[in-house]
Amino acid sequence: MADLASPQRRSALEGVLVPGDFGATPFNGPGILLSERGPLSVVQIEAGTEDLTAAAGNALGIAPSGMPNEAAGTGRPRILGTGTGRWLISEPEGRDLAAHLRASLPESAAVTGLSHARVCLRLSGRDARTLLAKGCGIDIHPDAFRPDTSRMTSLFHCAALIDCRSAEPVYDIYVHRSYAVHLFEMLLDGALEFGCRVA
Amino acid sequence: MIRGKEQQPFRISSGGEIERTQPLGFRFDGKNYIGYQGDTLASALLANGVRLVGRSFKYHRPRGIYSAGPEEPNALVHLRSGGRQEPNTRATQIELFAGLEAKSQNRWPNLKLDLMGVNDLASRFLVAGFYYKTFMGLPGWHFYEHFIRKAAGMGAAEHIPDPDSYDKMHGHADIVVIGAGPAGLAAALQAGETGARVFLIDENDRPGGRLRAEQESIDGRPAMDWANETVAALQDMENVTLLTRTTAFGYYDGDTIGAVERVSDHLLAPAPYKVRQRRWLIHAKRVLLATGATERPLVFDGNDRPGVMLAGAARAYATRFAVQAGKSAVIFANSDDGYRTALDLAYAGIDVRGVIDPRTGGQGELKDRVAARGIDIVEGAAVVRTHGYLGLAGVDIADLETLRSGRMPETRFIPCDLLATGGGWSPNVHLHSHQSGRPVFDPAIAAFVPGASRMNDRSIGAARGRFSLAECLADGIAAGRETAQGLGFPVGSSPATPATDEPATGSFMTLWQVPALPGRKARSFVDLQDDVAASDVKLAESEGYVSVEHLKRYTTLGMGTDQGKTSNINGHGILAEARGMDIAAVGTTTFRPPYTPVAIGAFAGRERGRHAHPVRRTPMHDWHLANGAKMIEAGLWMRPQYYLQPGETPSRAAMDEAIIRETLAVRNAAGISDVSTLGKIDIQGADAAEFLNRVYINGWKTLAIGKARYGVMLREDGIALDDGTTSRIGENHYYMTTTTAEAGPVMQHLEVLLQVHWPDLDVKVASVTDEWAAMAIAGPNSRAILSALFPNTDFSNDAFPFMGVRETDLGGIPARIFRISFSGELAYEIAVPADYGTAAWERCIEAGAGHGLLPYGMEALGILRIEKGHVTVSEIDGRHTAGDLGFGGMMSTKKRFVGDAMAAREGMADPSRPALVGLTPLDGKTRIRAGSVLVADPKTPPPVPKLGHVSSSAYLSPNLGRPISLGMLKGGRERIGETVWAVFPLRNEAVECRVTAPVVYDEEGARLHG
Amino acid sequence: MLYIDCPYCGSRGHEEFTYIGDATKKRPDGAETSDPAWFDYVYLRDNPRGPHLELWHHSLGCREVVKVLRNTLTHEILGAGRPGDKIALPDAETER
Amino acid sequence: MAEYSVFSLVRNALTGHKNWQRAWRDPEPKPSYDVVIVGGGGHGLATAFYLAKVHGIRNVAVLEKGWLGGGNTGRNTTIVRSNYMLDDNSHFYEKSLQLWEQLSHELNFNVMFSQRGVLNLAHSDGQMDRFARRGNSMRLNGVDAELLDRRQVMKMVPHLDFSDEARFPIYGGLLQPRGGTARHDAVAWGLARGADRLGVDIIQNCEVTGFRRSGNRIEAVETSRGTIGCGKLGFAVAGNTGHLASKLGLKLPIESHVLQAFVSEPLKPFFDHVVTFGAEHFYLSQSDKGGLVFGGDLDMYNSYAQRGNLPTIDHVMRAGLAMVPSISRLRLLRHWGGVMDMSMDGSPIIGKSPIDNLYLNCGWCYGGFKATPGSGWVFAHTIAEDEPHALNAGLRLDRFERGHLIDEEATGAVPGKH
Ligand SMILES: Cc1cc2nc3c(=O)[nH]c(=O)nc-3n(C[C@H](O)[C@H](O)[C@H](O)COP(=O)(O)OP(=O)(O)OC[C@H]3O[C@@H](n4cnc5c(N)ncnc54)[C@H](O)[C@@H]3O)c2cc1C
Ligand SMILES: NC(=O)c1ccc[n+]([C@@H]2O[C@H](COP(=O)([O-])OP(=O)(O)OC[C@H]3O[C@@H](n4cnc5c(N)ncnc54)[C@H](O)[C@@H]3O)[C@@H](O)[C@H]2O)c1
Ligand SMILES: Cc1cc2nc3c(=O)[nH]c(=O)nc-3n(C[C@H](O)[C@H](O)[C@H](O)COP(=O)(O)O)c2cc1C
Ligand SMILES: [Zn+2]
Repeated sequence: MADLASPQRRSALEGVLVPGDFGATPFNGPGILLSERGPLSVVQIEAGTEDLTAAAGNALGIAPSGMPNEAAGTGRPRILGTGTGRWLISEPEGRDLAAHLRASLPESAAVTGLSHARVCLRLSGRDARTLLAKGCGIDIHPDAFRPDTSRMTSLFHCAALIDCRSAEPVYDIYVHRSYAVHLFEMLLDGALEFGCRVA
Repeated sequence: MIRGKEQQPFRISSGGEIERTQPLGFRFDGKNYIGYQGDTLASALLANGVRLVGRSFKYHRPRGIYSAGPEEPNALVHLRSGGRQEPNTRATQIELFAGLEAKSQNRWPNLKLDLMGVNDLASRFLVAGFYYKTFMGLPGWHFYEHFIRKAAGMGAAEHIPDPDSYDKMHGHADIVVIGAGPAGLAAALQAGETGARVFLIDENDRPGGRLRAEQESIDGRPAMDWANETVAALQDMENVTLLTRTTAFGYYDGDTIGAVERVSDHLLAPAPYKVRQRRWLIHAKRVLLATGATERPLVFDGNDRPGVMLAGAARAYATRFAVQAGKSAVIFANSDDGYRTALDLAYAGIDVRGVIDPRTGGQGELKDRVAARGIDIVEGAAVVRTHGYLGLAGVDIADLETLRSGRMPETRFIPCDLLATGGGWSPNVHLHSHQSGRPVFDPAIAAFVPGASRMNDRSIGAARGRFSLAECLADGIAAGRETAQGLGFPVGSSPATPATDEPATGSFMTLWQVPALPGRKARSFVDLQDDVAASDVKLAESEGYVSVEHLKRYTTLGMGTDQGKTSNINGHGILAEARGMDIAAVGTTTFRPPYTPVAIGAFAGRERGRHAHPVRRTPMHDWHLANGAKMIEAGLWMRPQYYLQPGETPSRAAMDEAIIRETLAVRNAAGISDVSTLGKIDIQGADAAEFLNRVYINGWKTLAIGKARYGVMLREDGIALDDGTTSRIGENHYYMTTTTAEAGPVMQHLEVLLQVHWPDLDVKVASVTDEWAAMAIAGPNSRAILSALFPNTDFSNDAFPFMGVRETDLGGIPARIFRISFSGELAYEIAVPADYGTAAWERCIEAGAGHGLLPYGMEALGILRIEKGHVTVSEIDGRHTAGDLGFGGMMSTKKRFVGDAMAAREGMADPSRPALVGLTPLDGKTRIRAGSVLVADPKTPPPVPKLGHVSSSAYLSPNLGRPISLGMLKGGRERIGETVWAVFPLRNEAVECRVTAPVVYDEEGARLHG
Repeated sequence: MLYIDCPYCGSRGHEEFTYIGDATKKRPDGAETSDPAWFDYVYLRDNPRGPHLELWHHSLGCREVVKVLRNTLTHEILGAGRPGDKIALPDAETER
Repeated sequence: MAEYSVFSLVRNALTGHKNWQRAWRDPEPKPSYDVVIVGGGGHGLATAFYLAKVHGIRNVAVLEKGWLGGGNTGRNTTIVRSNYMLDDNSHFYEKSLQLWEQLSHELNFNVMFSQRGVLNLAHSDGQMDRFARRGNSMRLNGVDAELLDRRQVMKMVPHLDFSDEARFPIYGGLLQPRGGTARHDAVAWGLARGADRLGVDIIQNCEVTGFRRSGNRIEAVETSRGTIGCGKLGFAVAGNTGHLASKLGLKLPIESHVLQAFVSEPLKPFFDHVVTFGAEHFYLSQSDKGGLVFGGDLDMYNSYAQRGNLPTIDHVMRAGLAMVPSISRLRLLRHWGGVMDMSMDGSPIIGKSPIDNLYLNCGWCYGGFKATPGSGWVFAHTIAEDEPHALNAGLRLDRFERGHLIDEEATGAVPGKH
């Protein structure tokens, strides 16, 4: 039997996300940069009735925001509000995040590992907003969708969590794994007119 | 060498917005012409002296270019060819490009000699609604229809794929201004200056609106200078989005504007990676409708000949396009527009032979200017007849008063090739009306103007009947400021309205129709496209079709591609006269989107072809493809149907062989299948067991940690919703599986129950369908394979019994093992985090190599589960109760569960309801098709009483060596051992079958528990 | 597009939601299975022409159920909240 | 009144079309009628027609709040078929189809009933099985049905997407050759003229606004044109049933939803049959005028507004392109909506009500146009005889309470899904 020592995670986009420049070639370089972030640890925590904020803050070293749609943290970890009393925590794979949280949070909190359930695409470039506007009905104007806020919404008819990382703009898009290829293809197709660098 | 000028005999030598330095070659009906950049197809054809451009819908009458905008009823052409052919395209809105190709339509063999023109001779028979009164007898309408359909329709479409692509875009705005004429430009500038997010939308290639077509001035300079400066200022504002070549086609709920941007329609073909059109969906806080007004024609005998044209269009051709719409013109208008037109046309070098003004007195300043130029003015008169066939040759005019009195007036013939007519302007209230806004009649302009707003819209300028330039500018300025201010944007002091130098205009005279000359069968057209004449309106009225809506539907008034932009109001005016009513009481028909027709492709955007819907892939998708799987849709998912082995070529026989091979492998050795598509729900919380107890029909309070249980759920109406296993992972932690099809609905069902009905329960649910890759390893050798894969786990029956659950790891990969079985074999389901799915799967394959392990697809799975009488969506089909499906015994009587009350209704608990049974052919070999109906006697003539149906079928159970099926049979459980007929009259088949228990393989379940 | 003010996500187009239906229906938990209240709950509707209290599931957003007051004749959205929130239902019907 | 025929057409043409009579009278309402039917759509008019014609009850009024046929009769996609699986529906709709086959003749008004075939496409084996079951059930009920395989579908309608790009490949289809379309407005007008000729008063612009009750009876209806007494009262108001019933305190298993319809610019013959897509809600046919007429799914929320919304429009267009890719450059000319009386099992309700002399005809969902003559036929019978005809015995109101649902779509008490 083969060596079972360190199994490699296989991205949902393997063979589909191929680095390179695609589409138009504007003189000032591609308007869209698209890449996959990973491997990530992603965990959902959900409170019952009581407030988890403090406990989660202790466990993660950053206080999650109690405000809807707000994000906190630099990415190691990043905490995204996804519903009333519910957060999604993501960080580059390393420690067993779910176990850590399970151990640190009160028992009433539900901790669900979603590291493999989500694919995270990073979208940036000067035409990133326009590309999002093609497939997404929320207002992505920089005044309306600010850095360190996130949105759960529909992107090209896929449920997606869009995290605005910076005003440049840079977005992290979390999508359900089984839809990742479709979403990637739609984004790439929509990006061709701007020139798209896939990395 | 291009000698543009000589080839364009109607082109004026200077002026206009055209680029004379950019001649463009194009073809119309096979002939080559030259036009200029800035032309429309219509203006270029006129410049070349082409007047006949189409044939009408019903009578195939020769028709010419009638307007210069979206209201065009006549000049519809086939644009482009092959996959890009677009029938019914308005020549007035086609921007000319080099290489443009267009053909006239609705004629045979050609435009000049259209044999269908005989319809015109028969016109007295082909009046409104003639078809309702005949064609009733044999051989039936479908026969006659064949000919009617051929004659009807306008353009022809090809069944060739469209090579272009489309896009969609969302926009969000504080203020959307629709129309970039003077009112819209002024409004956008004011609003933009406050910092509000503004969209300014115009259907034309550039802003300006009517200013482009008129000889107006603003602040002492040509009005277009003001427009261009305003546009430049707007372009400098980051908060303003200017969309030209963009039609706002509809006003929808939530102040959402649907618009289509024609990105590449002015080009021969889209540039690489560019779309043809982009569909916008713009959410606005406020909408300013500066959509202008549409001129309407006058209705008189012969008003449809090529050469008769709207006065405003004739001005537009002269001013914007530097084209003479004719060499010698007569003008007929009921307002001062007639004089304005005379001046503009004369200025353009056209020989204006007379202005026919039905009014007597009441004219303004413009008349004097016309008189001063020596142009003949005839007051109190009307055009009563036109001459010419393929083009206008002249008009007869007569005294209106005499005509109205019914006496025969004296007529005067004036030769001309252009008759410019203006019957007043109708505000474009379309968008205002889309959300049930009701326009109201304004007698001063004899037109409907916007009524009370239903949405956050405000109409400005000509769109609300303010027709002077000064009013339009003032309206725009006020609206732009006030609207922005209303939204909380700071406004400065009010700017002065730019100065205009418009002459005072005279009064307007309502004239719906010029009476026919006594004794003449007048052909006075109201709707030029659909050939609805004034006489048709009167006929409809006399037959009782007196509502405007009946009039429309009986005569087809306003139902063409122009939606009656030029015709509705005249038709309604004539109806009002016929009914002796006020037109205000007659009302209008309903304005519906789209404002102008929109390509269907634009609504789909990129969601077409294989992207029409998302495809969901399991983690092992690529492995399946690389290993011979034939994939098949299962909802949005793709799943392996069966696997061909290396060297096998796809064929029916190879497929059958593969299915048998896979089925036998599971029964005799082992098989592995990808079950990742099953819905998976993580359930946590102190009340999780109570929750499961409420949603499943069976009890859940006693399930031990490390154990799974099969459960069935009902809908609230008592019908079975779904089945699956749920495992207890921890004290307050469960893992539920659902069927592939019901994963979404079940998840939502649970969420709604928890959030709405049982918020007091401490339960959290999360979908983990995507988190886990799942594979079933089934067959007598599965234990050996599992033991090899998980050397540290004891797979003995005692240690790991049926329905046992273990959390462990597969060489570093976290794994959950469930001893559950759909195939009825000794079987295990392994779930691993999805990114490890392929790795785990490959390890299984490797571990199974010595044990005869084969991957199996949906087909084999189907056979295996039918052998075991296991139900799927074919049985849990939304019509059956748990009792029907054989789960009656599972329904707990000790607790309440969703659906219990409704399942207790008389009709749902009736013992004679259909019940799940097995069916096997008496002869042991004839296949029983799924979809067969069960009857007592196949020879009964219809209507035949039905006993049930065959829900699932395997043409061959390789394990039993015969076909097997499942079915739902009335009173089925009492009929086991009896025979019934499975009939399939669609294929003339009838199979006598024996009713059996649903399980026909390993009835005792020895293999499962082995 | 109907814009529904999701208490968590904010204003969103209705295409992100799944319509659940009448929010005035109270599940007769505890009632006997033979109680006609069940039939009423599952099958009967006021179906008003005018203001209507209804539930929408934010399926492509936060997955929370939102209670919405909407006029069925004009499609105007008059209020939104959580399922447990009290949103007064005006009883006057809006006639055309 | 003069018969319509090719001869009358010629005669009138030669006399300048001056002598046509009104298609139906415009009477003032009488103080009372034996039977008052509320709703001047196809169902109300057909009921009045058959009451007069078959049952000899002629002192009948049809009250219409707007213009005849302005409800769903005037805004539907005109598909007529009887391809139902469940017996209660199957027999009823087949009777209706048989009445359609003679309707133009019976009314002396060409309703342009065009039996061009209705084809339902299947996109999976499971769907083929379900269609087979439906087709077999139809055959057993004496209704025409044919099961086509992929090749036969390709031959019949070559312009569907048979390419490898197709997201939903076509496996085959179920064809009802006798199905087709009819000219919707003509149905209302023809029935109105037919009923009028038998003495029925058709009263437009007469909205029923309330009721006068005495005990468990309704004595009169209050209308925008005064109070009108009624011996018996029938509702045939489709999408407005819930609204009207609420004035009587009646709660029904009905929700009103909006359904949209669409028409393209007119084209020369392009599509010769009625075809429905099987992967999503979408169906297409071409009107005799040349417009491609298509429809899709409900907008999915309760609505009394006769207009729909953009997401559904996108959805329908996308499905249309998936089915017939070559419509991409053709243009949508107009779209509108109608208000559907969605019942809780997707099947109609025709029969008696809890009120003694009130009869209900509702729950047509988006399939009641095809029912028009059949609905009138059995409703007239029910009203005249005070008991249901055998054909609507199963379509009674109490089936929900008793648990005898007739759920063709098998989606349960979620009206939006039917
Ligand atoms: C977009 C769309 C597509 C459809 N497609 C099809 C199809 O392809 N095939 C098919 O078979 N069916 C189809 N249908 C359904 C079909 O149109 C209807 O079921 C059928 O026309 C109903 O007829 P009706 O006479 O019962 O109702 P309607 O024609 O709606 O008539 C009811 C009448 O009652 C009047 N009314 C209401 N309230 C009052 C009152 N208080 N007083 C007086 N009058 C009142 C209304 O004004 C209306 O005229 C479709 C419907 C729509 C909207
Ligand atoms: N002589 C007269 O009696 C008379 C009558 C009417 C108008 N006018 C003149 O016309 C001008 C009217 O100014 P205005 O600004 O009100 O209107 P406008 O006609 O100048 O501008 C309206 C603009 O809106 C565009 N438009 C209309 N509907 C649209 C849609 N759905 N989507 C996108 N674009 C759309 C039109 O193409 C046009 O460019 C004034 O100069 C006025 O004097 C004169
Ligand atoms: C089968 C059918 C075909 C139609 N064809 C056309 C058409 O060719 N042109 C048109 O303008 N409208 C057409 N309509 C739509 C009507 O104009 C109208 O929108 C519809 O009957 C609803 O009425 P409303 O819009 O007045 O509410 C058609 C409607 C139906 C039902
Ligand atoms: Zn939300």
